[in-house]
Amino acid sequence: MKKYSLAVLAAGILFVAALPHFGSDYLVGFFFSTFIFVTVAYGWNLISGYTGYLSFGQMSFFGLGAYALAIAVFRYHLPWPVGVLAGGLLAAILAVPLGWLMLRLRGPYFALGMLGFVQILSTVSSAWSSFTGGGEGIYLPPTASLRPLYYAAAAMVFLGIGVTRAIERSAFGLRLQAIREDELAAEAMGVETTRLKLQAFVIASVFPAIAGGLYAWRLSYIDPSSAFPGNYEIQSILMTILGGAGTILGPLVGGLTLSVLSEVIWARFAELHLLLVGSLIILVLLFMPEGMIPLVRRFLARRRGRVPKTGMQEVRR
Amino acid sequence: MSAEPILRVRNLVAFHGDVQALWDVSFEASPGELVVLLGGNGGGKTTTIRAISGMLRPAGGSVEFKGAPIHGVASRRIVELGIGHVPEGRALFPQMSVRENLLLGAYLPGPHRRRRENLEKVFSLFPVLKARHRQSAGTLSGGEQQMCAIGRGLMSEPSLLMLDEPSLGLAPILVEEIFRIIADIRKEGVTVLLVEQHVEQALEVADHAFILADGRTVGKGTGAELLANPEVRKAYLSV
Amino acid sequence: MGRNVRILLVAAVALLMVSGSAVAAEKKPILIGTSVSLSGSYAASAKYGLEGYQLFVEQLNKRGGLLGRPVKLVYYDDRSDANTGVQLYEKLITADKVDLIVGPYSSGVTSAVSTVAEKHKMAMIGPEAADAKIYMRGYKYNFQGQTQAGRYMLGALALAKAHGYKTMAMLAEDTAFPKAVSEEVVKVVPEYGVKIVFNQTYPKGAADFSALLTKVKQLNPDIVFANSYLPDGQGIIRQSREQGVDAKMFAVAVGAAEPEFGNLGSTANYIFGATQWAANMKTKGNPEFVKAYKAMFGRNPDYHSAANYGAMQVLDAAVKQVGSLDQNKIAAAISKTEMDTVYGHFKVDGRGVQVGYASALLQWQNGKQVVVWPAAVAQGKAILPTPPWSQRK
Amino acid sequence: MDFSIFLQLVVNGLLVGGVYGLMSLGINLVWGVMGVINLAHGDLIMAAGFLTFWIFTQWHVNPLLLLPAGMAMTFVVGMLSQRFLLGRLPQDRGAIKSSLLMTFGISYVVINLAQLLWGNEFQTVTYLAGSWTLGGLDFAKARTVAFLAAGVITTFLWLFLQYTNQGRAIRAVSQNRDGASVCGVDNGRIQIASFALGAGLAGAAGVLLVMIFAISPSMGSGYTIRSFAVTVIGGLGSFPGALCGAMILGLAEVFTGYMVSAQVANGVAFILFLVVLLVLPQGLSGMFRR
Repeated sequence: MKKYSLAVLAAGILFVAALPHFGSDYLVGFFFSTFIFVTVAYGWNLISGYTGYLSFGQMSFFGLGAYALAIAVFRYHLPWPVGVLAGGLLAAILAVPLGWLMLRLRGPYFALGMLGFVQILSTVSSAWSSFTGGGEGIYLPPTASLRPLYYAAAAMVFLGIGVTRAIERSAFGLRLQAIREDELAAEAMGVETTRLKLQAFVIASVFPAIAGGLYAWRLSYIDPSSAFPGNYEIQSILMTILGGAGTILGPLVGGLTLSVLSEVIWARFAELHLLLVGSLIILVLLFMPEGMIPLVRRFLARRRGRVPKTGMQEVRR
Repeated sequence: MSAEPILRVRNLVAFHGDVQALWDVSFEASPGELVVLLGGNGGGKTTTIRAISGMLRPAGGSVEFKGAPIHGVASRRIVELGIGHVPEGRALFPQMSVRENLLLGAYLPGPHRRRRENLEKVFSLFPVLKARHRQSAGTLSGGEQQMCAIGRGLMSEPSLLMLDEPSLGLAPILVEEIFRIIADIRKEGVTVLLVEQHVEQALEVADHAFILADGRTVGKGTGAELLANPEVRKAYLSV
Repeated sequence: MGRNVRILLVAAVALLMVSGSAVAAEKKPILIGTSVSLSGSYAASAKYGLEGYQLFVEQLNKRGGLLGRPVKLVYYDDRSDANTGVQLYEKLITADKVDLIVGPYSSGVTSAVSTVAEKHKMAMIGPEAADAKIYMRGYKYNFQGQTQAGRYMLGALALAKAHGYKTMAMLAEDTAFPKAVSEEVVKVVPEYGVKIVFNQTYPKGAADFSALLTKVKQLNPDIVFANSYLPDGQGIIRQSREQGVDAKMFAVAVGAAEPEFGNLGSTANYIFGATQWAANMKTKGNPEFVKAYKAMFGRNPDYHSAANYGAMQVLDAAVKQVGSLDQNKIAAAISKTEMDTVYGHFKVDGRGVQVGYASALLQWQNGKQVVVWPAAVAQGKAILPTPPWSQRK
Repeated sequence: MDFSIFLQLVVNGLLVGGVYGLMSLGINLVWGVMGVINLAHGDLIMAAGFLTFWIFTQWHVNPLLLLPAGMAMTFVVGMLSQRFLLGRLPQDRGAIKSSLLMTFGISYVVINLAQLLWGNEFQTVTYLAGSWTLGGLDFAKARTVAFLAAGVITTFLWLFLQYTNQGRAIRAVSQNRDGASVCGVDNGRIQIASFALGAGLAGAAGVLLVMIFAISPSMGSGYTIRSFAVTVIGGLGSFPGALCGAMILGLAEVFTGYMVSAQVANGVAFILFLVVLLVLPQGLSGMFRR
């Protein structure tokens, strides 16, 4: 089993590394966009999939990362990787007080509180025009080559898988899942919920921030509506639940599936894009609320004639 | 038992999610009787009552009311048939006035038509509720809340009233009051199914009682018989 | 059991989505690629632009195509989203291997995809990007095919000067194009003897302008400029009436040129609007263009149709001049092209900024748009001052 | 600030606040009864607005007469959504999450259908132009009429919930589901009715909104959040609280727009709502209840 997954990992790395050498720029661009979504999805998976706090506000970090990159490059003439990392760092720093405030809210209050925060950041970026360029935005020099961006995004995906895997197997991860299952009970059992939630929140903020920086550099133009794209939020959430929220590979599997579907939808059913995405959300929630990964896992277990392992996510139905 | 039983529960089985709560519960009540369900925590008393009132779907066994099967029937229909239920913890509507709480007891069309007379009846049974009918139920004292819950149960004109721990958390003097009220309700000809922690008082007034343990009926008898049974005294009366 | 059926159902929907994707590759024709905002906030205007492209391609093929080959327009929906536009141009150039490209709709999307064109060294005329800043970044393959934003309100300013109006309040949507219009107005007003007493922006999508207009009313300016699109332009004029803002002259940068502005009914009268093109303007080949457009699409073209058609005319001329699909030569040819299109006189400067196309001014009079400036194309005279709202029906 | 300007801003703020109040009632009701935030609320507002626009431009019907049509359309959408989609979700600990996502999916479908039916443009019904002047203050005609209509609908809703058997049952389910069950109230049916009623109220708000502002298919989420903000500011389940919250939001938007900038005014709903959420989790009504 272990050898098998190592082989898959090696093949994955090889494919990702080799792609720019045999694939067209378009294909590289497609995978770059997919990886950006998947990176955001990994952040969401940590706070919402594992910890159970449904966030509609990961785009606030995404936008922060995008603006950090744009301002670092445009105003301070820093190299773009510095701008991207600065965005990640800023997000982590902002996430501490923000999480401290927000994580006291539960259920829909937290979800919509985070959504409101995105709007506030978007308002700030449009009102503070002397620094952010306001609604007019910031024009950046064009990206010479997509490859470094592509590799950076791919690295974020691997980092997402690695971090998620490390967390799931740690005591930290178990406690997060305990919070998800029943926060009061976890607290009663002596789990320091406030600190743990905050840690998860901070880690989860770095992923969208870095994705936002890479995205802004690729776009070479940033304004409030492109820095805080609401549909990216939904795409990444849908990817995670499609693949399986609270699983290691869920965001990746869901992300690849949905990206391929979307690509086809754009090309062939332009006018029906939202309808199809919306219907897909509804169908997934009704018929496979756990996502693809647990389904596949159960299917494999059944074929081997084993009773499925009763993990956390299988109980939660 | 003399008459045909009004309620007959046979080999009832029920689950809470994946956890089996009832394995084999059987008992019956004749018209006009006061029947008590006894048993420790987790014995399945509340689950049994919820299964009868349609809030929980039984997985097996049967429930008959006035000779007709009612297991798996929706709770709305159960209330229509004449089974009232005063749930554990009272389940009042805290932000509504006492009067509104009572009127909701007469929600179904039949009782709704006679809601004024029924309201008068309940007010005569519980004068304190009449005095406080404008007050919101959440601001009542514990005893008053229990009276309000019982009053609401009576508003649906039940022929069988199930009371789940009506004296829970009440001062001894109020417990007396509750038992006096239960006696009054019986006088009206209503069959009463009672789940009670105050075993001694309950057995004193009970016609029949059944003992539940781990989701099974493990004993039965008249109130007096059980009161005299040394094992029962040891297990439930701590004497 | 039930679960398997459900999985099958989901899978079936997925397959349905995929099944349409088989794309037949055709080798022969010259492919011209573009992205169009078929959905999203720009969809309505962008559709007119697309039809302008389509009409030209149709006519070109009837004339025997380009360089002796038929021409085919390849386009995808960018959903009014800049990032999607970038991906689609990447796809057009590298996957579909189009031979030529033309610009998308809006300054925002054009700005983003201009970098793709530049990277792949593909000449691109952007007929729907009025923001000249896009072309001031030292690009060599991008050319502005739309009147630059700075010129939109010159006609209104000329009229204001002629009537001796002194004070102005200006509102603008906080996005690239309207702000560019405002900046230019601020720069040139001294020449017209006008002082700006109020100059504020509002965010994209704003609907309630009553607070801003209360402030404007207090300042009692002679002129109100709304550097706005259709919905916000309508909102500002309508709410000016509701709040009793009695300026002597109201002008809207874009919105008043749209026929739908007339939905305001009598409130639309006396309002001025910048317009880049009108069906009855005496530009070269305009009547034939309007006639052919109506025949093909069953509706009147708007200025987006004409601008995109004009871009195709320039591209066609450049390719014919070069005699091949060599992008370097085509870019060089476009930069030197000076020609009369249906949209007006096309000419770009060394950076690619449009310096030929100019703006005209219309006024709503009795529910109709009347071009009132410049004199060369005017259909009627401007009526000024605007009567106070309280005296109007 | 001039006093007459101050009064004018108050009038403007309150007139908008009336429509916000109507918008928020639907969110408040559905949330109270089911614990679900209907993220498609704003899109239903939008859809009813478009229906009104469409009928108005086709047949020049007085938009106020279209209130029943707008409400009926969204009522049916709401009923079907609850009956066949939301009502089928598993009722477990993840229920809040899946219902939020489900309403989001519905929202996308509604937006896309509106785009297909009515196009992508911004549209508005120009029904009443100009304003009435009273004591030196301008009362924009369309806004005043919308405000009054919102007031009438709100009053009817309040009477229904307060004094009818069904209205009481809805409130009962929102306060204690077990309690409602033992009274013979069918929780499932009440949930369908409440969701449909909430959607119907969104429809009413949409008919009134399109009379005063331009709307487009993609603008619904802004109104969902505004409605939610009003509900949070006023306090969940509190009728006077909701109306109070709506007026506060209307006034805050107008005054920030006047004194700061339109950009900040556009974000003031979120700022207010976050501040209230963090400082006064029960909303204004919670402050008075203590």
